[in-house]
This record gives sequence, C-alpha cells and structure tokens, in this order.
Amino acid sequence: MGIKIVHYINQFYGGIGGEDKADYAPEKISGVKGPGMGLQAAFGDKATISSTIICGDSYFNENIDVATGVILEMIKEENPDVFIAGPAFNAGRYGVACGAVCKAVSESLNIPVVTGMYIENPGADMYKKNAYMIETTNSAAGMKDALAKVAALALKLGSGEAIGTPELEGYMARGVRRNIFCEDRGAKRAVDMLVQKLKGEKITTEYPMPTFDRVDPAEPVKDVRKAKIAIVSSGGPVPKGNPDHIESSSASKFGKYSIAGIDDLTPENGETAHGGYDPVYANQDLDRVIPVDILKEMEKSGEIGSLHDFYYSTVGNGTSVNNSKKFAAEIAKDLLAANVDAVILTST
Amino acid sequence: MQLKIGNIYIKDVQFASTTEVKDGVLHLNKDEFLAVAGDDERIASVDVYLAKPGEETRIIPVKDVIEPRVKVEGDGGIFPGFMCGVEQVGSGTTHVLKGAAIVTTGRIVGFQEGIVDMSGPGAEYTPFSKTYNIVLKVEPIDGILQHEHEEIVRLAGFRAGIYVGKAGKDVTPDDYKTFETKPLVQQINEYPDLPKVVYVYMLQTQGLLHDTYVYGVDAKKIIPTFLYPTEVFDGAVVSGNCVSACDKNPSYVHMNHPVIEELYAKHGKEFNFLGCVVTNENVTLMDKERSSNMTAKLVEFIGADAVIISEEGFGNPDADLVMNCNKITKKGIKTVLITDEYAGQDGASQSLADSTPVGDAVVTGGNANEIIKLPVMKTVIGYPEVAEVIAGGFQGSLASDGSIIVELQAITGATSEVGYGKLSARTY
Amino acid sequence: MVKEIERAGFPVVHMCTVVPISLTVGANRIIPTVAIPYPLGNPALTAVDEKELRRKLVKKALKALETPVTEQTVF
Amino acid sequence: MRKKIFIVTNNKLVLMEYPALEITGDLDSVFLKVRDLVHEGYVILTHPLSGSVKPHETEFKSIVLGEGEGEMDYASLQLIENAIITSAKFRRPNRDYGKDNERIKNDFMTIDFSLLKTGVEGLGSTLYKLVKVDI
Repeated sequence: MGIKIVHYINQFYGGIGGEDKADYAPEKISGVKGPGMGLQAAFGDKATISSTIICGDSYFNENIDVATGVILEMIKEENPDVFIAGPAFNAGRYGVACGAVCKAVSESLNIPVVTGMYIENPGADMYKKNAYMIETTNSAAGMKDALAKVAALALKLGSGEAIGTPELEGYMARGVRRNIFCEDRGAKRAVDMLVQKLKGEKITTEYPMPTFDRVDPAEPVKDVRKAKIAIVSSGGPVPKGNPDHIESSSASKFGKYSIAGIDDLTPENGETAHGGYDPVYANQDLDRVIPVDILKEMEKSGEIGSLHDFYYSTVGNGTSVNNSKKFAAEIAKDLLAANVDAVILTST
Repeated sequence: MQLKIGNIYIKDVQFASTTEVKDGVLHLNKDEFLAVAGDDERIASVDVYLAKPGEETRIIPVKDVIEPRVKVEGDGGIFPGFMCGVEQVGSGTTHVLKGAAIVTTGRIVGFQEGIVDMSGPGAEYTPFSKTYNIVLKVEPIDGILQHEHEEIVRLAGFRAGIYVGKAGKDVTPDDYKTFETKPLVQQINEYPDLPKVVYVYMLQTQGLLHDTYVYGVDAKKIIPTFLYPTEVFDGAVVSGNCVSACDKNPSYVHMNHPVIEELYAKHGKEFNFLGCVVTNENVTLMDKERSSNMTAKLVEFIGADAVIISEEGFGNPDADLVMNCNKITKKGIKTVLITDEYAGQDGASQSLADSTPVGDAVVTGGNANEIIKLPVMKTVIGYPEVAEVIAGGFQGSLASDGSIIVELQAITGATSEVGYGKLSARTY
Repeated sequence: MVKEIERAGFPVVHMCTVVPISLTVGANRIIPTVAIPYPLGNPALTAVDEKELRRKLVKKALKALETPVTEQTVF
Repeated sequence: MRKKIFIVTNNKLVLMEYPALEITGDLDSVFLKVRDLVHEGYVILTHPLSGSVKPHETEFKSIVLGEGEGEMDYASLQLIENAIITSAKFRRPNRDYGKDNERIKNDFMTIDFSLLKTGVEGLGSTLYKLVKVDI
C-alpha cells in the first residue's frame, strides 16, 4: 500500500458543520474525507490515507493540551509514515491547530509532517519552523494547487527523498541553513555575481544577511510636561505575590497593575517574575526595573504631565515573538483608550 | 607583468631510483626527497607516503598542501622570502606539476588540523582527494615549542615542493596559460570602457597557527598593499595557518587562487581586472580599523568600480569582512563577499558573528558545522586519534571501528572562502 | 513588543541593558541602562546616589521621547 | 596622555607573563566579566572572538580592555554581546583527552597567549600603557 498517511482536518472540511460545530471534539474516521480525497487522488497508489482526524477549531484552540494529547494518541495508533494537516488557507484557528498538531507529532512521534496555509495565517509565523508548510492562497479557491504541492512533499518525505529548496517545493522557509553542491565553484559564482552587479542586474545572494522588520519612529511628544506617560516592562515586574502567576519565562500572558496611590516600590509591594536573571536586586527595590518613584515625583513637580495609573508587565525571556506581538497589540489598545501619549518600555 | 604557466599533467606518482617526470608519471627518489625535506637540525625524523585518488586512504592531520612548481625563466623563484630571495616574482615562465601535491602532516600542537580522504563521502568535500599526494610526515626533536614546530613543518613542505617541482624544469609542458596585468595606468587604458575590478584578498593573521606570509613577511605586520595577481602563482603568499581546516587557504590554494583565475577568465571581456589588495585580519580593533581604512583607500585610489572581498577563517574575521564591505561601499564601490558559515550543527543559528545591510551580494562556502560521517579507510597516514581533538572533532568522533563523525570544519578545504569548491548553503 | 506598540502610534523609548537586542527588536529610541538585574539602579550605590542615577536615566528617556528621530537612535 | 589598558583572562600562561585581571571560570565567565566592564564604561581593544579555535573547543580567553571616554561604548557592547551569542551557539564538546589533557590544555593556552601577545604588541605603547588592575 506504499506510504501510510494520517490526515487532520477541521469540522468544516470534515463535513460536520460550520462555526456552530466548531466545538466538535476530536474524532478519528477510517479512510479519507473532504480534501483528503484530492490528496488520495494525487498520491495514486504510492500512498494511502489510512484515516482522517476531524476536530472543531474552537475545541482545539480552547483545549489545546487535551486536544493535542487525544489527537497524538489517535495518530500513534495508526503509526503512519507521514502526517498531513490542512491545508488551512486563511482560517486562523484552523491554521494554529494544524501547526500545533504538526509540531506535537514531529516532536513526540518523530514522524515527518506537512501542512499548508496562507502566509498571513497566524499559524504560519507560529509553526513554520516546526513543519513543512506549503504556502497557499488565502482562500480554498487554491485548493487544487495546494493539495498537489502537499501531496508531492508528503511523498518525498515518506520515501525519504531529499527535500528541495523552499522555492522549489513551495514550502515556507524554516530558516535552517543546509549545504548543497553547486554547478560552479564559489569563485566563479562570485565573479558571475560581480558581473551581474556591475550590469545592475538583480542578484540573488547566497547568504542573506539578517535584516529586521522595522517600524518608522513615531512622532515625538511635543512637551513631556503635558504628556501622559505609561510604563511597560518585559522585565517581569509584578505586585508582591505575582497575583496573575506570570511565568518566569515563556510568558503566556501579561499583567496590568495599578500604581495609583503608590509613590515608591518596595519589597512589600513589588517583585519580579522574571526567571532569566538574578532577582535579588529587583526584589529589593522594583524601581530598579520600572522607575515608578522617579516618575511619580516628576508627575508631582510637573516635569511630566501625568503618569498612567497602570503599568503593563510581561517576561521577555523566552516569550515567543507571536505572544509578545499579541500582548503588545492588546496593551496598545488599552493605552489608546487611556489617552496615553508616550511609553517608557524597560527591559532587563 | 606577464607570467606563462606551463602545466605538466601528472597521471601517477611512484617511488623510483631517479626523480623525474616520464610520460606524465612522477617518479620520486625517496631517499633524496627525504634528505632534502628533512634538512633541518630541528627535525628528528621524516617519512613519506603516497596517496592517490580513489584509494581507501585517509590523511590526518593535514597541515599544509603545496603544489610542486619551478621557475624556468624570469626573476626570482618559487616561495620568495622562504626558498629564494625576495626578488619580485610573477613574471617569466613557471612550470607546474599539475595534479601532484605535497601534503604535510605532523602533530603541530595537540589538536591540529585537517582530514583528507582519498575516496568515500569525505573525498567529495576536499580538493586534495583529486591530487596525487606525496605525504610528508615530520617529527621534530624533543623540546621544540609549538610555534617553532609549526615553522619546521611548514618549511619542510616548501623544500619538498621545490625539490619535486624541479623535476618539471626540463619537461615540455602539456599546455601553457598566460596571465598578464600591466602597470596601473597602462592597464586602465587597455580597456578604458570596461568597469574596473580589484580583488580584496583577506589573510588570516592573528598569531600562532593563525598566520599567513607575503614574500616571507608575517602578514599581520603589513599595511594593506598591492599585488600583481600573477605574483601569487609563484608562491608569494603562503600559509602558516592551521587551525580551521575547512576554511583556511592552504598554500596550494594561494598558488592556484580561484578568485584570481576566475577574474582573469573574464578580464578584458566583462571588466578590467586591475589587481589585488592584500590585507590582514588582526586581533586588535585598532588594527582592524586601520587595515580596513587602508584597504578602502587603496581600492578607491586604484580606481575600482567593484571588488570581490574574500574572508579567511570565521568569528572575528567576520568583523574585518564587514568593515571592509562597509568602508568600500561607502566610497561608492560595489562589493561581492565570499565567506562561509557557522550556523550550528542544525543550521538554525546565526551564520556570522557580524553583519551589515550593505552586504547584499554574498557567496558562501557552506555551513562548516554540518556533520559528516567518514567511513573506515584501509590505510590511515598520520595519527587517527587526533580526530577527537582537531577543530570540528569532538570526543566520540573516532569510533572503535575507525570511522569518524566530525563537523565539515575538520575537512581540509571543505568550505573554502576563496571559492575553491562547489559547496554552498541555502535557507531551507 | 516595542515595535508593536510603536506601530500603534506611540513614541516608545526602550530602556534596556543589551543594546544590540534592542536594535534587533526594532526599537527606535534606545537608552542603554546599567545592568541586566538592575537596569535602572545600582545596588553598589547609596540610596540617594542610586535614585539620582535613575533620575538621570529617566530624564534622558523623556528627552528622547521629545526628540524627532528618523532611524534607530541610541541616546 | 597614554591610556591605561588591562587584560582580562582565565589563562595561567598570560598571568605569568602580564599583569592581568584573573577570572576563575570558563570562556563565558570571561565574556560576562568583560560585558560588566563595558557597562561600566571600559572599551574593548582586542576582538573577543580572536582565533579560529571555536568557543568551547577552547575555554581559554584573554581580552584587552582600556579606559573609555566616560559614556558606555556602544561598539564594545555590540562586540561582546555578539561574542556571547556566538559562544552560546556552539556545542560544548566533552573534552577529556586522558593522558594528553595537560599537553593539549597547554596548547590551547599557548594559542590564546600568542593571539593576546599579537594584540598587545599591536597596541602601540606610545598610546597605551598596560597596567595591573583589580576590579
């Protein structure tokens, strides 16, 4: 029967129903369902989808740990050669589910995984390092093309063939550098690149130097004496006792804490949740992480307009880019509502 | 300056009573060879072995590789400053025993340096699996310090190269290649309409086992200077560098400089190749700033429109590469860089210790941290146990059956930063 | 985090010890601080001197918030 | 006025030859101390990643620092931070060479010593004066 495959899809593609059925718990059925039919057609007799797992998107995202555990068990029973999830196109929760399941399967079961989604699907950024992720269109209109690429890659993975470059296979780059042999020796490639550069032609560098996403600097505040300032910190400052149980690393949440009526941080009213550095100094005096004492004095003396009554805190250490993006977006919304003018962000 | 290279293609090498080239076969008088190579009172013993392409032979640790050459017409000799005076080389006629190589081995210090496999997967990564190798093993007398030990082995290799090269003096070469670079103004006028190109030739020069010599001068002591490209073909630049086998340039590679050869190949057609600026990679930041300033100034002064800059080594030389790139770009001169990568065994780490947004045209020799398994070989020349201590090796590298698991870093020439090989890397 | 808040239109001054990381995460106004465990203090100083040090850093930060910048700037 | 410079090292060979600030510990201990000193306003004069022996293949490291201009030197900070990142990316091989331990350790120390010597000699003594510090 060739390569054995298990396929994961959501309640919609599983024919269970739409948003109203999004809380559908994981179920394993034998054989193919929905897009699996297209995959099976593409495989011909080279591979067989032995079973399909269907799970509601809300169910998965609201019960990630439980759902992942159950799904892993279902896959383990099948002992497939390759696991496929999706494609999820632009469906956010579906994309996250596909990514999360792929990550779990590849890490705990050590089975090669393929999924597919639109590049702006939040699941893409979160999990493209953990799975071969075919880049799809943003809607199911691109299903045929997506299935063809997913199937081709799955066959290669299942038969242990070498996987080509992201451009060649259509998956999103995972950021891993791998050696290849070129047609020409390096010196010739360099001279050819030089000629292209001299002619003003487009060149493709073999090693893209790291570049970083930039945001244009915001306009400065005109006069801090009139401005409302807010404090945000990734150094994990929290009220004594860490009421929200912010994790010491890989934080999954941020805290919002009132400093109304507090003029100075002391061992009695503040500490750090950060696990990445020696906490003694911050626990002795949290002003060493967020300068509440100084800003309160400045507020009184009129050196700043006012200080926002809340500070926002998370732990930068090990926190995923995506989580911190998410936190920042929520914090920004809050700041906007509170008419804050500028932000002091401290990090340790 | 014009240099005619006469290639005598070597198809085999064997021991014989007389050292000579006959019908493409290099015959070697072992005793004479050893007497010349071992002619240093600091040497206790020398030995010689032959290793041919396709054989199940491993040479470890390889220190340097040298090509046998001989000057048959013109000024100076081969390896100026070491094996002859310091007359300017790079003109006249030089004969080359193409396909033959002297490979030196010895325990310079505890952990040095490369592996050359004559067959199997490792052979794909080193250029010296394709040459007929005369392997020279050198043991110094007791009580020799590390830096002297390095020098003893280095010089023994050069003497061996000169001795073998002389066998080609009266042989008619199979073909000739002529390379010419004229004095600057004449050279510019020869192709006034073509863009002008200079090669910025960075040399590893940080200290013990990290040195390179130009006309016998320790290059860490030079201020960047100009070389006619043909000078390197006569051994003006040689290696005293033996820490990172994959990305140091053995003397053989300097003598067959791939960037210079490829630039000559398009010289007069796509651009006007004016020559080389040699510069160093030093330890202090002041030296780095000074050398990169001088390099950028020289390149501008010569009138280059574009340059190729090649690095040697990794880590702090990444800073020199970036400084050279930034300062030369700032003068409005286009750059192409050649480097290699240390992206970790999984390829997921940052490849270089420094970077610059203007470094937008980079050729890479590959990720030196990638792991390779080298199978058992029938013959091992040298000291297999050093597999665990050479750069790129680790404890457990040498299995009990004699197979070796190492990073590519341990393979001589694997990730050449002058583009001698075909290896590269891509983002997956 | 810095970037996302700035993207929402707020000028953000990033007070941090590891400037290269700050540059990497895309902060535009950067104030280098004292040390990782105590960015805005120094336990080796007296309480008065320590507060003075913190005041100086905060003043620098406020100044940065008032300063127009066109690229990443370390104040 | 010559600037005062000093060596931070965990290499005994260096300590025997030069006045230096001794670090007991591995490569990262040296890097972290240097970072602290940069935070305090000293500048780095020799590249922390000197040599082609990868971090953790050798743990011996000597770095020359000097008095700064008062403000923290941003370029020095970047150098040492990059060095710390680089050190973290290389695996820590188990290095026990049995009977060869001392000889090989000595080789690694000699290499570091040589690179340092190159650096110290490269820093013209008309500009810099090497001193013993106790920080």
